[in-house]
Amino acid sequence: MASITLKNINKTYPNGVSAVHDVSLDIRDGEFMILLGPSGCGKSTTLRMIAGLESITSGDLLIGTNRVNDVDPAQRDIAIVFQNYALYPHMTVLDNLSFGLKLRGVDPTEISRRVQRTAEMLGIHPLFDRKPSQLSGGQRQRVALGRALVREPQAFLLDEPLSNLDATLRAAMRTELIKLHRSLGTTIVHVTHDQVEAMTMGERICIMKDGEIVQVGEPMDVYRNPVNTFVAGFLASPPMNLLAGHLEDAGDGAVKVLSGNIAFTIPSHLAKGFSSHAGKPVTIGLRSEDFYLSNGAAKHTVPVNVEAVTTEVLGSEVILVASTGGNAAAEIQVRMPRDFRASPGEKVALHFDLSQIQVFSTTTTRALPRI
Amino acid sequence: MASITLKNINKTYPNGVSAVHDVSLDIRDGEFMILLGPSGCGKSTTLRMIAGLESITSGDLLIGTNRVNDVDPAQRDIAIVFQNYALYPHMTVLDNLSFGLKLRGVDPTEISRRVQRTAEMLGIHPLFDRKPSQLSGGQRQRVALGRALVREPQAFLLDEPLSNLDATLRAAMRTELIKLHRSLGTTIVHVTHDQVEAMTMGERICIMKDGEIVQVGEPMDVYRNPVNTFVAGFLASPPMNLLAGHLEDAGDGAVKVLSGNIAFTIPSHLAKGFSSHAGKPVTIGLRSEDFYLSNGAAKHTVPVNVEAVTTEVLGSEVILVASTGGNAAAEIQVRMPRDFRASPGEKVALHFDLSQIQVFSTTTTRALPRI
Amino acid sequence: MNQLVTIESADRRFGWFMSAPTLALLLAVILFPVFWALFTSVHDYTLIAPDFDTFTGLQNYFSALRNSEFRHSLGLTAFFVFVVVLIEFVIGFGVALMLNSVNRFKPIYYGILLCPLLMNPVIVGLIWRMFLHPSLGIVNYLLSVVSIEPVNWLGSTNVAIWTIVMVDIWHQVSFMIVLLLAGLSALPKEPYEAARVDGASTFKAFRHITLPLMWPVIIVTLLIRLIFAGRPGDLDRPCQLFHLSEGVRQPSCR
Amino acid sequence: MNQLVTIESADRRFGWFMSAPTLALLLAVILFPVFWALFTSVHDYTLIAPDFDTFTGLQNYFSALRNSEFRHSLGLTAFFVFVVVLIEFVIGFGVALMLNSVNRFKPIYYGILLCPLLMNPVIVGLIWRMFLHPSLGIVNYLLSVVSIEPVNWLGSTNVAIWTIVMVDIWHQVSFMIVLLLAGLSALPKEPYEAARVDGASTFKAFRHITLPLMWPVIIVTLLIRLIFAGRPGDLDRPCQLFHLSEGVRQPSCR
Repeated sequence: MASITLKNINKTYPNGVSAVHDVSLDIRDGEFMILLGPSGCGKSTTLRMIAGLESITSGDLLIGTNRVNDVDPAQRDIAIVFQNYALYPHMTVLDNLSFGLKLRGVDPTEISRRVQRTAEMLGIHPLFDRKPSQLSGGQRQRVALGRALVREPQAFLLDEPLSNLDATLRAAMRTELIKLHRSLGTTIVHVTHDQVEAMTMGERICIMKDGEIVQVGEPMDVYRNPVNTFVAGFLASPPMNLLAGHLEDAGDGAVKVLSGNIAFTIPSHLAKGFSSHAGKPVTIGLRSEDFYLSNGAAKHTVPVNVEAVTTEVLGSEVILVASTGGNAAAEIQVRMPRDFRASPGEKVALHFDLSQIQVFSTTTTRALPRI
Repeated sequence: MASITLKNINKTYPNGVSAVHDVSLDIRDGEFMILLGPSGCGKSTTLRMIAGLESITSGDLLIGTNRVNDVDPAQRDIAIVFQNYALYPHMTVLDNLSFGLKLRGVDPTEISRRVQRTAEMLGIHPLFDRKPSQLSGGQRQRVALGRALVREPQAFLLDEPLSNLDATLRAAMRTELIKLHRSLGTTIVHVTHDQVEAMTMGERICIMKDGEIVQVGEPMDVYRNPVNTFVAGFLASPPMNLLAGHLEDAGDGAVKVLSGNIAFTIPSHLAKGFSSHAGKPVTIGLRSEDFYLSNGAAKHTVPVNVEAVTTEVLGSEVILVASTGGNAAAEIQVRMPRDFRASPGEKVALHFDLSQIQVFSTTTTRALPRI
Repeated sequence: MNQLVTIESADRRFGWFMSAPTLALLLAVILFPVFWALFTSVHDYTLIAPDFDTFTGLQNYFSALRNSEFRHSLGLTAFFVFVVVLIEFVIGFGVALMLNSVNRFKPIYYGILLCPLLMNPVIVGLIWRMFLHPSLGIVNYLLSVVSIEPVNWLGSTNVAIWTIVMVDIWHQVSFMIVLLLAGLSALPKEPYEAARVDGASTFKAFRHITLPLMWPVIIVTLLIRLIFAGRPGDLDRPCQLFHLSEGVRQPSCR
Repeated sequence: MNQLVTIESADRRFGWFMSAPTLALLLAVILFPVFWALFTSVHDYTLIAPDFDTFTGLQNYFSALRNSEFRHSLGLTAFFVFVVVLIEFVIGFGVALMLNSVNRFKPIYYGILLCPLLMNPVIVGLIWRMFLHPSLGIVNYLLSVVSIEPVNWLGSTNVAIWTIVMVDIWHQVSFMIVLLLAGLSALPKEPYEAARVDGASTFKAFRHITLPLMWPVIIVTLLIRLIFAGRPGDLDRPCQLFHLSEGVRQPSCR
């Protein structure tokens, strides 16, 4: 087990394309770190640089305390699970699992012991004689994971290993990976574009965009305090409602937020930081779950009157798509209890929990400091 | 616009494999019908038989009032959107859109008018000169949809058209398809394996398994009254918790449900139908959203004491994975409010809304009638 | 992007340095005779006096073109190549289209098609000489059955060229079929389903989908066949022709 | 399942009935001469008395094998085929592996490699006869520069066979390279990355991944080359040999 440290890592391809720009990240020993971002954000390239499959243009990569920029991937003692699993197509499951150990000259009885134990843990021992082409997606995924596990490396790198699985299997593997991490305690770096994976699996999330790190933090911290509109819009489904508006000084340190028909007065104890931005255009962020039907559900609720556009009945809950009206007519998505119904055009009186409001500068897209 | 009627449709391949078995379904004129099921359940084959791309082994297929079993796909006046879009790779977007109309000898000015209108509706008119290989997944999806729309057919068949899109785009297209259906009023048959699509988009859902129809009904009806454990487990995420247990007669028409540490007494007004099954093994179905932390949250709540195994913090809510203890130790997943936290091993006192309990016969897997 | 850069670039550079000398040597060995041929063709060069002080430009080409026998040969070759390749293409595409709709026994068809290609051209020549013998051959016998006058397949100069064309097609058409069939089976299946629902007939689907998608394969196939058919003495024609008929002598085998 | 059954089966049956007669005819035309050759080989058959009442079994084969000249020819052919294909395979695989790690200018390498294949075999024979001329050729001149005695490349029977092997390799090795290179570029890239992280050296990756995955391609390539190299008179050897040296006469071109 080891920590992984990235110091000002850059990756520029020979054709001049910069894939990763000045990335610095401290992954602690034993930590489950998520690299999250849309496709093309450089998260996979970062992982491949850690694995040694891509060269590092500049910066330092440390595994433990050793600089490994120029160390061969075989010597880094890390294992990687690829998105497409990258199993050896001509080898049986047993050979796939033991190949890495054979290459390292591990004693055959030790190989057999480790392979047996790992295969039993993952439930793939009945498949030993099969070729990868005879396995289902989930089984391949397990074999790929097993191949990484038998090596007992210092760190696991996972490159979207769940993205090719169907929803049920993905949810099950998610739980299994969390348990695995808990029992092994090995450092894991997990690349994904799925915010549910990021929120549930990671001890910390590192959100990337266009080759740069946007925000690093614990899942709930990132969820509650996104540094900019990109993070705010990325981290939930339905995403945070972002409305164009502007701030007005309401005196006494309080500010008034205006957007279409919406006009909230934020009291000074919530809005100390906002007041310095009064008079400027802002983007208001309202999470879909912070709306209530009764005004007593939370402190600081303010009324929001909307007009229903459509409702999506999910069974366990209802997503209300509603227009906030006014000139800056925008649609918001609101989570409602499962028995909520509204016909299109119906007026709905909602109450928003003002303590959860996010305000972003429209020019910089960055969150305004609350204090 | 037309209704589509399937009467005892069978599909058997020359090698003897039966893909679809005795399927009867009435799709009403203008209805948005979902065919839902796991892969290999025959839903796509059924759609392809409606389209005329697969022959029908036996049974009758009616579009409107005409039996079309032996009618060429071109003459059925339906349009299909394929999962992989099946765009013509060598044609521009414009040619892809107009090819079907040209083949039917539609007047060129009429073609140009319809293509223009459809493209504007879908926002693909700036892409007219591109080849499919130059488009993103979402753009291809729109072109495929556009190609179906310009034909103005009697019915649209959609073969998992959203499955290749990323989560954000999928959610957006979902809403768009619903709006489209509302404005066109055309019959739509939509094949999917995604229960969110099924719940939110369909006017009715037809759930298939192993080539047979399991249940047909409105989304909330199917959600609340699944006919068997398959439907119960399929229609939500996290799926309904299914626990092995048995029923005992509690006198006065009431029954007692026992499973590990769980012992609910269901009063007679909820359990009229259950009592006839007393003494037999059953599967108890508890939806993850029917658990509450306070006992006043719903009528008929009963206490359930569980031990937390892990929590998945999703931001907007928390999934508590907990063990019900006892001999039949089973894990259940419970939706909790977003500020709920529990450390592994912690005892949690939950309250279950007994009016939502589902009881299935273990032998037949079918739901016991409530009344 | 991940797919494109699979090997660390440092490694790639190292491998490149290692293999560059070998590759360079190889290319030199391969290219030298080719350039030599081009070089000598523009010089007054004989083995007895191999010096290049007399650059003659295109002189050698012109003198060849002035030779009426050469011109006649060239014309015959061009005619032969054009006719053979055209007929082979039409037959080959037709058969490939038919075979493409067959799903079972494909390996058997491939096997049968490859038979002539694998046959020794000497034997091909001999066999067809037997078949086409003016008085004793089976072909003239079959013609006589339907009351057609016997044809002097190999003796008459006018007929002989067509006979050679026919035998060459028999021997080589499979090559065209196999290449075109490979191209056809690689076409995506989905657009055809879309076209069916869009209302395209089989012919329109061929015209608007198969043909445009097959263009690259068609062009490559035609080029390859043109090059091979245009190489006098290559493949098997010279000896096959030689054995077919002493009447049509093959210049490169004289 | 959807992928397999793309055309309605009724349609397929109809298409099958339409094309079956044509296909049957085609296969008959292709196969008849092949079977005819086999048939005549087990009969006492001449064009003058073409009757088959004298079935001779393998008599013709035995009498050929009793002929010492034929046995010598057969032995030489077998030796030639084996040596040529083996050397071509080793060189070809090596070059293909090198070229496979090159990402840029691939079309240029392909083009260069195809040059000899496209060259007229008559010219190949003439050029190498020039190069290998005992006293005037460039090869012996280069050898004399490094003080090696001139070799009689084409005159001595012992040397001539190796000369022919060498020229054939020069002419045909590209074929092997191109086929093997196509096979190599079709290999999946991912297992190599996995193997690198698993700790495989370049050699071990070749031994445990490239070789096993390439087996099918290697076998097909060797078979094709063996068949073509084993067809006396095919491709270009006869005429090339003929033009290389009047000393080694080619039986099929006599």
